[in-house]
Amino acid sequence: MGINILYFGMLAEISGQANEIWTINDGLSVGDLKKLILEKYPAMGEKKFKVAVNQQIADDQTFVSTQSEVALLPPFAGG
Amino acid sequence: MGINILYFGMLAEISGQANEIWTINDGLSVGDLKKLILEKYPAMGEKKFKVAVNQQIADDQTFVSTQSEVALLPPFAGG
Amino acid sequence: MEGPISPQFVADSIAKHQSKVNIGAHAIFLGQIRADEKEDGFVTGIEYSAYEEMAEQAFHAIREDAFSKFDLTCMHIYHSLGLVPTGEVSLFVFVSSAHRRAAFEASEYIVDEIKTKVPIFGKELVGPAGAYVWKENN
Amino acid sequence: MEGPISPQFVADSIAKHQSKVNIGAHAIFLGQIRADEKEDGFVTGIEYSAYEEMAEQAFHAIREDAFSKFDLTCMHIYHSLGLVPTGEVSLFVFVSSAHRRAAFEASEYIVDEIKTKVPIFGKELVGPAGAYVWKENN
Repeated sequence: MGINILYFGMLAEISGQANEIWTINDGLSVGDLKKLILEKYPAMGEKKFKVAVNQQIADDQTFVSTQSEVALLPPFAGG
Repeated sequence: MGINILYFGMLAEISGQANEIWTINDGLSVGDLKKLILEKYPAMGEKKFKVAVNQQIADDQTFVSTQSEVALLPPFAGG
Repeated sequence: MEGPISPQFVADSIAKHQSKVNIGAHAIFLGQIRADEKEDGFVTGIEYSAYEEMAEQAFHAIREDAFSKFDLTCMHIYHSLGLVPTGEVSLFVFVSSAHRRAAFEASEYIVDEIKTKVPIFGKELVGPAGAYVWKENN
Repeated sequence: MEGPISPQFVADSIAKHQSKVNIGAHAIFLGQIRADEKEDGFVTGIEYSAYEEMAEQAFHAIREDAFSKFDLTCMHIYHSLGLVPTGEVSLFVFVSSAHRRAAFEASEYIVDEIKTKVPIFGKELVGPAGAYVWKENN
Protein backbone atom coordinates (compact mmCIF):
# COMPACT_ATOMS: atom_id res chain seq x y z
CA MET A 1 0.00 0.00 0.00
CA GLY A 2 1.36 3.40 -0.93
CA ILE A 3 1.66 6.57 1.09
CA ASN A 4 2.66 9.89 -0.42
CA ILE A 5 5.54 11.65 1.37
CA LEU A 6 6.34 15.27 0.51
CA TYR A 7 9.80 16.77 1.07
CA PHE A 8 10.44 20.50 1.35
CA GLY A 9 13.44 22.79 1.28
CA MET A 10 16.73 21.19 2.31
CA LEU A 11 14.98 17.84 2.81
CA ALA A 12 13.92 17.80 -0.84
CA GLU A 13 17.58 18.43 -1.69
CA ILE A 14 18.63 15.40 0.34
CA SER A 15 15.95 13.11 -1.08
CA GLY A 16 16.47 14.53 -4.55
CA GLN A 17 12.73 14.80 -5.11
CA ALA A 18 9.68 16.76 -3.99
CA ASN A 19 7.58 13.69 -3.22
CA GLU A 20 7.84 9.94 -3.14
CA ILE A 21 5.40 7.03 -2.78
CA TRP A 22 6.37 4.72 0.06
CA THR A 23 4.99 1.24 0.62
CA ILE A 24 4.11 0.89 4.29
CA ASN A 25 2.31 -1.47 6.61
CA ASP A 26 -0.91 -0.41 8.31
CA GLY A 27 -0.69 0.86 11.88
CA LEU A 28 2.56 2.70 11.36
CA SER A 29 3.24 5.69 13.61
CA VAL A 30 5.01 8.91 12.67
CA GLY A 31 7.87 7.81 14.93
CA ASP A 32 8.20 4.50 13.05
CA LEU A 33 8.03 6.31 9.73
CA LYS A 34 10.78 8.73 10.76
CA LYS A 35 13.07 5.77 11.55
CA LEU A 36 12.47 4.32 8.09
CA ILE A 37 13.08 7.68 6.44
CA LEU A 38 16.34 8.23 8.34
CA GLU A 39 17.50 4.75 7.34
CA LYS A 40 16.97 5.64 3.71
CA TYR A 41 18.30 9.23 4.03
CA PRO A 42 20.82 9.29 6.90
CA ALA A 43 21.73 12.91 6.03
CA MET A 44 18.29 13.96 7.30
CA GLY A 45 19.40 12.89 10.78
CA GLU A 46 21.49 16.05 11.04
CA LYS A 47 18.57 18.27 10.14
CA LYS A 48 15.78 19.60 12.31
CA PHE A 49 12.41 18.86 10.81
CA LYS A 50 8.74 18.45 11.72
CA VAL A 51 6.28 16.02 10.25
CA ALA A 52 2.83 17.10 9.09
CA VAL A 53 0.09 14.52 8.58
CA ASN A 54 -2.79 15.80 6.48
CA GLN A 55 -1.40 19.34 6.82
CA GLN A 56 -1.32 19.29 10.61
CA ILE A 57 1.91 19.12 12.62
CA ALA A 58 1.98 15.61 14.11
CA ASP A 59 3.87 14.05 17.01
CA ASP A 60 5.61 10.66 16.94
CA GLN A 61 2.52 8.87 18.30
CA THR A 62 0.24 9.89 15.44
CA PHE A 63 -0.73 6.99 13.20
CA VAL A 64 -0.56 7.30 9.45
CA SER A 65 -2.64 5.40 6.94
CA THR A 66 -2.35 5.00 3.21
CA GLN A 67 -4.83 7.85 2.87
CA SER A 68 -2.54 10.21 4.77
CA GLU A 69 -0.55 12.97 3.15
CA VAL A 70 2.73 13.12 5.03
CA ALA A 71 5.11 16.08 4.71
CA LEU A 72 8.61 16.58 6.07
CA LEU A 73 9.06 20.23 6.98
CA PRO A 74 12.43 21.89 7.66
CA PRO A 75 12.52 25.04 9.85
CA PHE A 76 10.14 27.76 8.69
CA ALA A 77 11.56 30.91 7.17
CA GLY A 78 8.56 33.07 6.38
CA GLY A 79 8.63 36.79 7.02
CA MET B 1 6.25 96.51 28.88
CA GLY B 2 4.70 94.12 26.36
CA ILE B 3 4.51 90.36 26.30
CA ASN B 4 3.23 88.39 23.34
CA ILE B 5 0.52 85.85 24.18
CA LEU B 6 -0.52 83.28 21.57
CA TYR B 7 -3.95 81.61 21.59
CA PHE B 8 -4.67 78.31 19.85
CA GLY B 9 -7.75 76.32 18.90
CA MET B 10 -10.83 76.97 21.01
CA LEU B 11 -8.92 79.56 23.07
CA ALA B 12 -8.29 81.65 19.96
CA GLU B 13 -12.04 81.47 19.33
CA ILE B 14 -12.73 82.83 22.80
CA SER B 15 -10.16 85.62 22.58
CA GLY B 16 -11.13 86.34 18.99
CA GLN B 17 -7.49 86.55 17.96
CA ALA B 18 -4.38 84.41 17.44
CA ASN B 19 -2.10 86.61 19.51
CA GLU B 20 -2.22 89.68 21.68
CA ILE B 21 0.35 91.98 23.29
CA TRP B 22 -0.18 92.32 27.04
CA THR B 23 1.39 94.94 29.25
CA ILE B 24 2.68 93.24 32.38
CA ASN B 25 4.85 94.00 35.37
CA ASP B 26 8.19 92.33 35.82
CA GLY B 27 8.35 89.27 38.07
CA LEU B 28 4.98 87.89 37.02
CA SER B 29 4.48 84.13 37.31
CA VAL B 30 2.47 81.90 34.97
CA GLY B 31 -0.05 81.47 37.79
CA ASP B 32 -0.47 85.27 38.10
CA LEU B 33 -0.76 85.61 34.34
CA LYS B 34 -3.46 82.92 34.16
CA LYS B 35 -5.51 84.85 36.72
CA LEU B 36 -5.27 87.99 34.60
CA ILE B 37 -6.21 86.09 31.45
CA LEU B 38 -9.24 84.47 33.11
CA GLU B 39 -10.38 87.91 34.34
CA LYS B 40 -10.30 89.18 30.77
CA TYR B 41 -11.73 85.98 29.23
CA PRO B 42 -13.91 84.25 31.85
CA ALA B 43 -15.05 81.68 29.25
CA MET B 44 -11.53 80.22 29.30
CA GLY B 45 -12.17 79.15 32.91
CA GLU B 46 -14.34 76.29 31.63
CA LYS B 47 -11.61 75.03 29.30
CA LYS B 48 -8.65 72.83 30.03
CA PHE B 49 -5.44 74.38 28.80
CA LYS B 50 -1.71 74.34 29.34
CA VAL B 51 0.67 77.27 29.19
CA ALA B 52 3.91 77.13 27.22
CA VAL B 53 6.65 79.64 27.91
CA ASN B 54 9.21 79.84 25.14
CA GLN B 55 7.76 76.66 23.63
CA GLN B 56 8.12 74.60 26.79
CA ILE B 57 5.17 73.52 28.93
CA ALA B 58 5.41 75.65 32.10
CA ASP B 59 3.95 75.26 35.59
CA ASP B 60 2.33 78.06 37.61
CA GLN B 61 5.61 78.91 39.35
CA THR B 62 7.51 79.71 36.15
CA PHE B 63 8.33 83.40 35.76
CA VAL B 64 7.69 85.21 32.52
CA SER B 65 9.52 88.26 31.26
CA THR B 66 8.81 90.65 28.44
CA GLN B 67 11.14 88.54 26.30
CA SER B 68 8.98 85.46 26.84
CA GLU B 69 6.72 83.97 24.20
CA VAL B 70 3.68 82.70 26.06
CA ALA B 71 1.17 80.34 24.44
CA LEU B 72 -2.16 79.02 25.70
CA LEU B 73 -2.64 75.47 24.49
CA PRO B 74 -5.95 73.58 24.53
CA PRO B 75 -5.91 69.74 24.61
CA PHE B 76 -3.78 68.20 21.87
CA ALA B 77 -5.49 66.37 19.04
CA GLY B 78 -2.66 65.11 16.85
CA GLY B 79 -2.77 61.66 15.34
CA MET C 1 2.34 68.81 5.52
CA GLU C 2 -0.73 70.55 4.14
CA GLY C 3 -3.83 68.38 3.70
CA PRO C 4 -4.14 64.58 3.64
CA ILE C 5 -1.21 62.19 3.27
CA SER C 6 -1.75 60.16 0.09
CA PRO C 7 -1.19 56.40 -0.34
CA GLN C 8 1.23 57.37 -3.13
CA PHE C 9 3.33 59.36 -0.68
CA VAL C 10 3.54 56.26 1.54
CA ALA C 11 4.56 54.14 -1.47
CA ASP C 12 7.28 56.61 -2.43
CA SER C 13 8.63 56.56 1.13
CA ILE C 14 8.77 52.76 1.11
CA ALA C 15 10.51 52.72 -2.29
CA LYS C 16 13.21 55.09 -1.02
CA HIS C 17 14.17 52.53 1.63
CA GLN C 18 14.81 49.64 -0.72
CA SER C 19 18.43 50.64 -1.19
CA LYS C 20 18.99 50.35 2.58
CA VAL C 21 19.84 46.66 2.68
CA ASN C 22 20.47 46.54 6.43
CA ILE C 23 16.73 47.03 7.02
CA GLY C 24 14.71 43.88 7.70
CA ALA C 25 11.50 45.32 9.12
CA HIS C 26 9.35 48.37 8.47
CA ALA C 27 6.50 49.29 10.83
CA ILE C 28 4.12 51.87 9.41
CA PHE C 29 1.31 53.54 11.31
CA LEU C 30 -1.38 55.52 9.54
CA GLY C 31 -3.99 57.56 11.38
CA GLN C 32 -7.18 57.82 9.32
CA ILE C 33 -10.11 60.17 10.00
CA ARG C 34 -13.20 58.33 11.25
CA ALA C 35 -16.79 59.37 10.57
CA ASP C 36 -17.66 59.31 14.28
CA GLU C 37 -21.21 60.24 15.21
CA LYS C 38 -21.60 63.46 17.20
CA GLU C 39 -24.64 65.35 18.45
CA ASP C 40 -25.07 67.29 15.19
CA GLY C 41 -24.28 64.43 12.79
CA PHE C 42 -21.25 62.56 11.49
CA VAL C 43 -17.71 63.88 11.33
CA THR C 44 -16.85 64.84 7.75
CA GLY C 45 -13.24 65.83 8.36
CA ILE C 46 -10.78 67.41 10.76
CA GLU C 47 -9.25 70.84 10.36
CA TYR C 48 -5.79 70.69 11.96
CA SER C 49 -3.78 73.62 13.23
CA ALA C 50 -0.60 73.70 15.28
CA TYR C 51 1.72 75.81 17.33
CA GLU C 52 4.16 75.12 14.56
CA GLU C 53 7.54 76.06 16.06
CA MET C 54 6.80 74.16 19.25
CA ALA C 55 5.42 71.20 17.28
CA GLU C 56 8.65 71.04 15.27
CA GLN C 57 10.64 71.00 18.49
CA ALA C 58 8.39 68.31 19.94
CA PHE C 59 8.76 66.11 16.84
CA HIS C 60 12.51 66.59 17.02
CA ALA C 61 12.61 65.58 20.69
CA ILE C 62 10.44 62.49 20.05
CA ARG C 63 12.78 61.53 17.22
CA GLU C 64 15.94 61.84 19.33
CA ASP C 65 14.31 60.00 22.18
CA ALA C 66 13.12 57.11 19.99
CA PHE C 67 16.54 56.71 18.35
CA SER C 68 18.13 56.50 21.79
CA LYS C 69 15.54 54.01 23.12
CA PHE C 70 15.24 51.65 20.11
CA ASP C 71 17.71 50.18 17.66
CA LEU C 72 16.36 51.89 14.53
CA THR C 73 17.78 52.44 11.07
CA CYS C 74 15.31 55.11 9.94
CA MET C 75 12.37 57.11 11.28
CA HIS C 76 10.01 59.48 9.50
CA ILE C 77 7.00 61.29 10.93
CA TYR C 78 4.47 63.26 8.90
CA HIS C 79 1.37 65.01 10.24
CA SER C 80 -1.22 66.89 8.23
CA LEU C 81 -2.19 70.51 8.80
CA GLY C 82 -5.34 72.04 7.36
CA LEU C 83 -8.36 70.04 6.30
CA VAL C 84 -8.26 66.23 6.17
CA PRO C 85 -11.58 64.70 5.06
CA THR C 86 -13.02 61.54 6.60
CA GLY C 87 -11.34 58.39 5.27
CA GLU C 88 -8.07 60.14 4.56
CA VAL C 89 -4.77 59.86 6.43
CA SER C 90 -3.51 62.61 8.77
CA LEU C 91 -0.59 60.85 10.49
CA PHE C 92 2.14 58.69 8.95
CA VAL C 93 4.81 57.21 11.21
CA PHE C 94 7.42 55.09 9.44
CA VAL C 95 10.15 53.28 11.38
CA SER C 96 12.67 50.80 10.04
CA SER C 97 15.04 48.45 11.78
CA ALA C 98 17.17 45.37 11.17
CA HIS C 99 14.74 43.28 13.23
CA ARG C 100 11.03 43.52 13.79
CA ARG C 101 10.85 43.89 17.56
CA ALA C 102 12.49 47.34 17.64
CA ALA C 103 10.28 48.52 14.77
CA PHE C 104 7.05 47.43 16.50
CA GLU C 105 7.98 48.90 19.86
CA ALA C 106 9.18 52.18 18.41
CA SER C 107 6.09 52.60 16.24
CA GLU C 108 3.68 52.34 19.15
CA TYR C 109 5.86 54.49 21.39
CA ILE C 110 6.20 57.27 18.84
CA VAL C 111 2.46 57.43 18.10
CA ASP C 112 1.70 57.64 21.84
CA GLU C 113 4.25 60.42 22.24
CA ILE C 114 2.83 62.39 19.32
CA LYS C 115 -0.67 62.21 20.78
CA THR C 116 0.41 63.57 24.15
CA LYS C 117 3.34 65.92 23.42
CA VAL C 118 2.84 67.68 20.10
CA PRO C 119 0.73 70.88 20.16
CA ILE C 120 -1.57 70.05 17.28
CA PHE C 121 -5.24 71.04 17.51
CA GLY C 122 -8.15 69.57 15.63
CA LYS C 123 -11.60 70.86 14.80
CA GLU C 124 -13.92 67.98 13.92
CA LEU C 125 -16.36 69.20 11.29
CA VAL C 126 -19.78 67.69 11.91
CA GLY C 127 -22.70 67.30 9.54
CA PRO C 128 -23.60 69.50 6.59
CA ALA C 129 -24.54 72.69 8.51
CA GLY C 130 -21.09 73.89 9.60
CA ALA C 131 -21.17 72.50 13.15
CA TYR C 132 -17.91 71.43 14.77
CA VAL C 133 -16.39 70.12 17.98
CA TRP C 134 -12.80 70.43 19.17
CA LYS C 135 -11.06 67.07 19.25
CA GLU C 136 -9.24 66.03 22.41
CA ASN C 137 -6.76 63.13 22.75
CA ASN C 138 -7.05 61.06 25.88
CA MET D 1 2.11 36.06 -4.43
CA GLU D 2 4.94 35.47 -6.89
CA GLY D 3 8.05 37.64 -6.40
CA PRO D 4 8.48 40.86 -4.39
CA ILE D 5 5.60 42.94 -3.01
CA SER D 6 5.83 46.41 -4.58
CA PRO D 7 5.36 49.75 -2.79
CA GLN D 8 2.61 50.41 -5.34
CA PHE D 9 0.74 47.32 -4.18
CA VAL D 10 0.89 48.67 -0.62
CA ALA D 11 -0.40 52.06 -1.79
CA ASP D 12 -3.30 50.43 -3.63
CA SER D 13 -4.21 48.46 -0.51
CA ILE D 14 -4.23 51.62 1.59
CA ALA D 15 -6.35 53.47 -0.98
CA LYS D 16 -8.95 50.69 -0.92
CA HIS D 17 -9.50 51.34 2.80
CA GLN D 18 -10.31 55.03 2.52
CA SER D 19 -14.00 54.31 2.02
CA LYS D 20 -14.10 52.45 5.35
CA VAL D 21 -14.80 55.41 7.57
CA ASN D 22 -14.98 53.43 10.81
CA ILE D 23 -11.21 52.83 10.58
CA GLY D 24 -9.02 55.14 12.66
CA ALA D 25 -5.72 53.28 12.65
CA HIS D 26 -3.78 51.18 10.16
CA ALA D 27 -0.71 49.21 11.26
CA ILE D 28 1.40 47.93 8.40
CA PHE D 29 4.34 45.59 8.71
CA LEU D 30 6.75 45.02 5.83
CA GLY D 31 9.48 42.40 5.92
CA GLN D 32 12.38 43.44 3.70
CA ILE D 33 15.30 41.22 2.59
CA ARG D 34 18.58 42.15 4.30
CA ALA D 35 22.02 41.81 2.72
CA ASP D 36 23.33 39.84 5.71
CA GLU D 37 26.93 38.69 5.55
CA LYS D 38 27.46 34.91 5.38
CA GLU D 39 30.56 32.77 4.99
CA ASP D 40 30.52 32.99 1.18
CA GLY D 41 29.55 36.65 0.86
CA PHE D 42 26.46 38.82 1.18
CA VAL D 43 22.87 37.68 0.76
CA THR D 44 21.57 38.82 -2.62
CA GLY D 45 18.02 37.52 -2.27
CA ILE D 46 15.81 34.79 -0.86
CA GLU D 47 14.12 32.10 -2.91
CA TYR D 48 10.88 31.23 -1.10
CA SER D 49 8.94 28.00 -1.44
CA ALA D 50 6.01 26.71 0.59
CA TYR D 51 3.87 23.73 1.39
CA GLU D 52 1.13 25.74 -0.24
CA GLU D 53 -2.07 24.00 0.88
CA MET D 54 -0.89 23.85 4.49
CA ALA D 55 0.36 27.46 4.33
CA GLU D 56 -3.09 28.59 3.14
CA GLN D 57 -4.68 26.77 6.05
CA ALA D 58 -2.16 28.29 8.48
CA PHE D 59 -2.83 31.81 7.19
CA HIS D 60 -6.54 31.19 7.50
CA ALA D 61 -6.17 29.98 11.11
CA ILE D 62 -4.00 32.99 12.03
CA ARG D 63 -6.60 35.27 10.51
CA GLU D 64 -9.51 33.72 12.44
CA ASP D 65 -7.49 33.72 15.62
CA ALA D 66 -6.46 37.39 15.27
CA PHE D 67 -10.03 38.51 14.54
CA SER D 68 -11.19 36.72 17.70
CA LYS D 69 -8.37 38.16 19.85
CA PHE D 70 -8.36 41.78 18.66
CA ASP D 71 -11.04 44.30 17.73
CA LEU D 72 -10.13 44.64 14.05
CA THR D 73 -11.97 46.05 11.07
CA CYS D 74 -9.74 44.55 8.36
CA MET D 75 -6.77 42.24 8.01
CA HIS D 76 -4.70 41.35 4.95
CA ILE D 77 -1.61 39.16 4.78
CA TYR D 78 0.59 38.73 1.71
CA HIS D 79 3.76 36.64 1.46
CA SER D 80 6.02 36.28 -1.54
CA LEU D 81 6.93 33.00 -3.18
CA GLY D 82 9.84 32.62 -5.58
CA LEU D 83 12.78 35.00 -5.71
CA VAL D 84 12.79 38.22 -3.70
CA PRO D 85 16.01 40.23 -4.14
CA THR D 86 17.74 42.05 -1.30
CA GLY D 87 16.03 45.35 -0.44
CA GLU D 88 12.63 44.17 -1.63
CA VAL D 89 9.60 43.25 0.45
CA SER D 90 8.51 39.63 1.01
CA LEU D 91 5.88 40.04 3.74
CA PHE D 92 3.07 42.60 3.99
CA VAL D 93 0.73 42.47 7.00
CA PHE D 94 -1.98 45.13 7.02
CA VAL D 95 -4.40 45.45 9.95
CA SER D 96 -6.96 48.17 10.52
CA SER D 97 -9.02 49.08 13.54
CA ALA D 98 -11.10 51.90 14.97
CA HIS D 99 -8.37 52.59 17.55
CA ARG D 100 -4.62 52.22 17.44
CA ARG D 101 -4.02 49.81 20.32
CA ALA D 102 -5.75 46.85 18.67
CA ALA D 103 -3.95 47.52 15.40
CA PHE D 104 -0.51 47.61 17.04
CA GLU D 105 -1.08 44.49 19.10
CA ALA D 106 -2.58 42.50 16.24
CA SER D 107 0.23 43.48 13.85
CA GLU D 108 2.97 42.18 16.12
CA TYR D 109 0.99 39.06 17.04
CA ILE D 110 0.26 38.14 13.42
CA VAL D 111 3.87 38.55 12.30
CA ASP D 112 5.06 36.35 15.16
CA GLU D 113 2.49 33.71 14.26
CA ILE D 114 3.48 33.74 10.59
CA LYS D 115 7.14 33.22 11.47
CA THR D 116 6.41 30.18 13.63
CA LYS D 117 3.35 28.54 12.08
CA VAL D 118 3.37 28.93 8.30
CA PRO D 119 5.36 26.30 6.32
CA ILE D 120 7.33 28.67 4.12
CA PHE D 121 10.97 27.86 3.36
CA GLY D 122 13.70 30.22 2.26
CA LYS D 123 16.97 29.73 0.48
CA GLU D 124 19.28 32.69 1.06
CA LEU D 125 21.35 33.22 -2.07
CA VAL D 126 24.86 34.27 -1.12
CA GLY D 127 27.51 36.00 -3.19
CA PRO D 128 27.98 35.83 -6.97
CA ALA D 129 29.02 32.18 -7.27
CA GLY D 130 25.69 30.42 -6.62
CA ALA D 131 26.23 29.62 -2.93
CA TYR D 132 23.22 29.51 -0.62
CA VAL D 133 22.13 28.76 2.94
CA TRP D 134 18.71 27.71 4.18
CA LYS D 135 17.09 30.41 6.30
CA GLU D 136 15.71 29.46 9.69
CA ASN D 137 13.39 31.60 11.86
CA ASN D 138 14.17 31.59 15.55
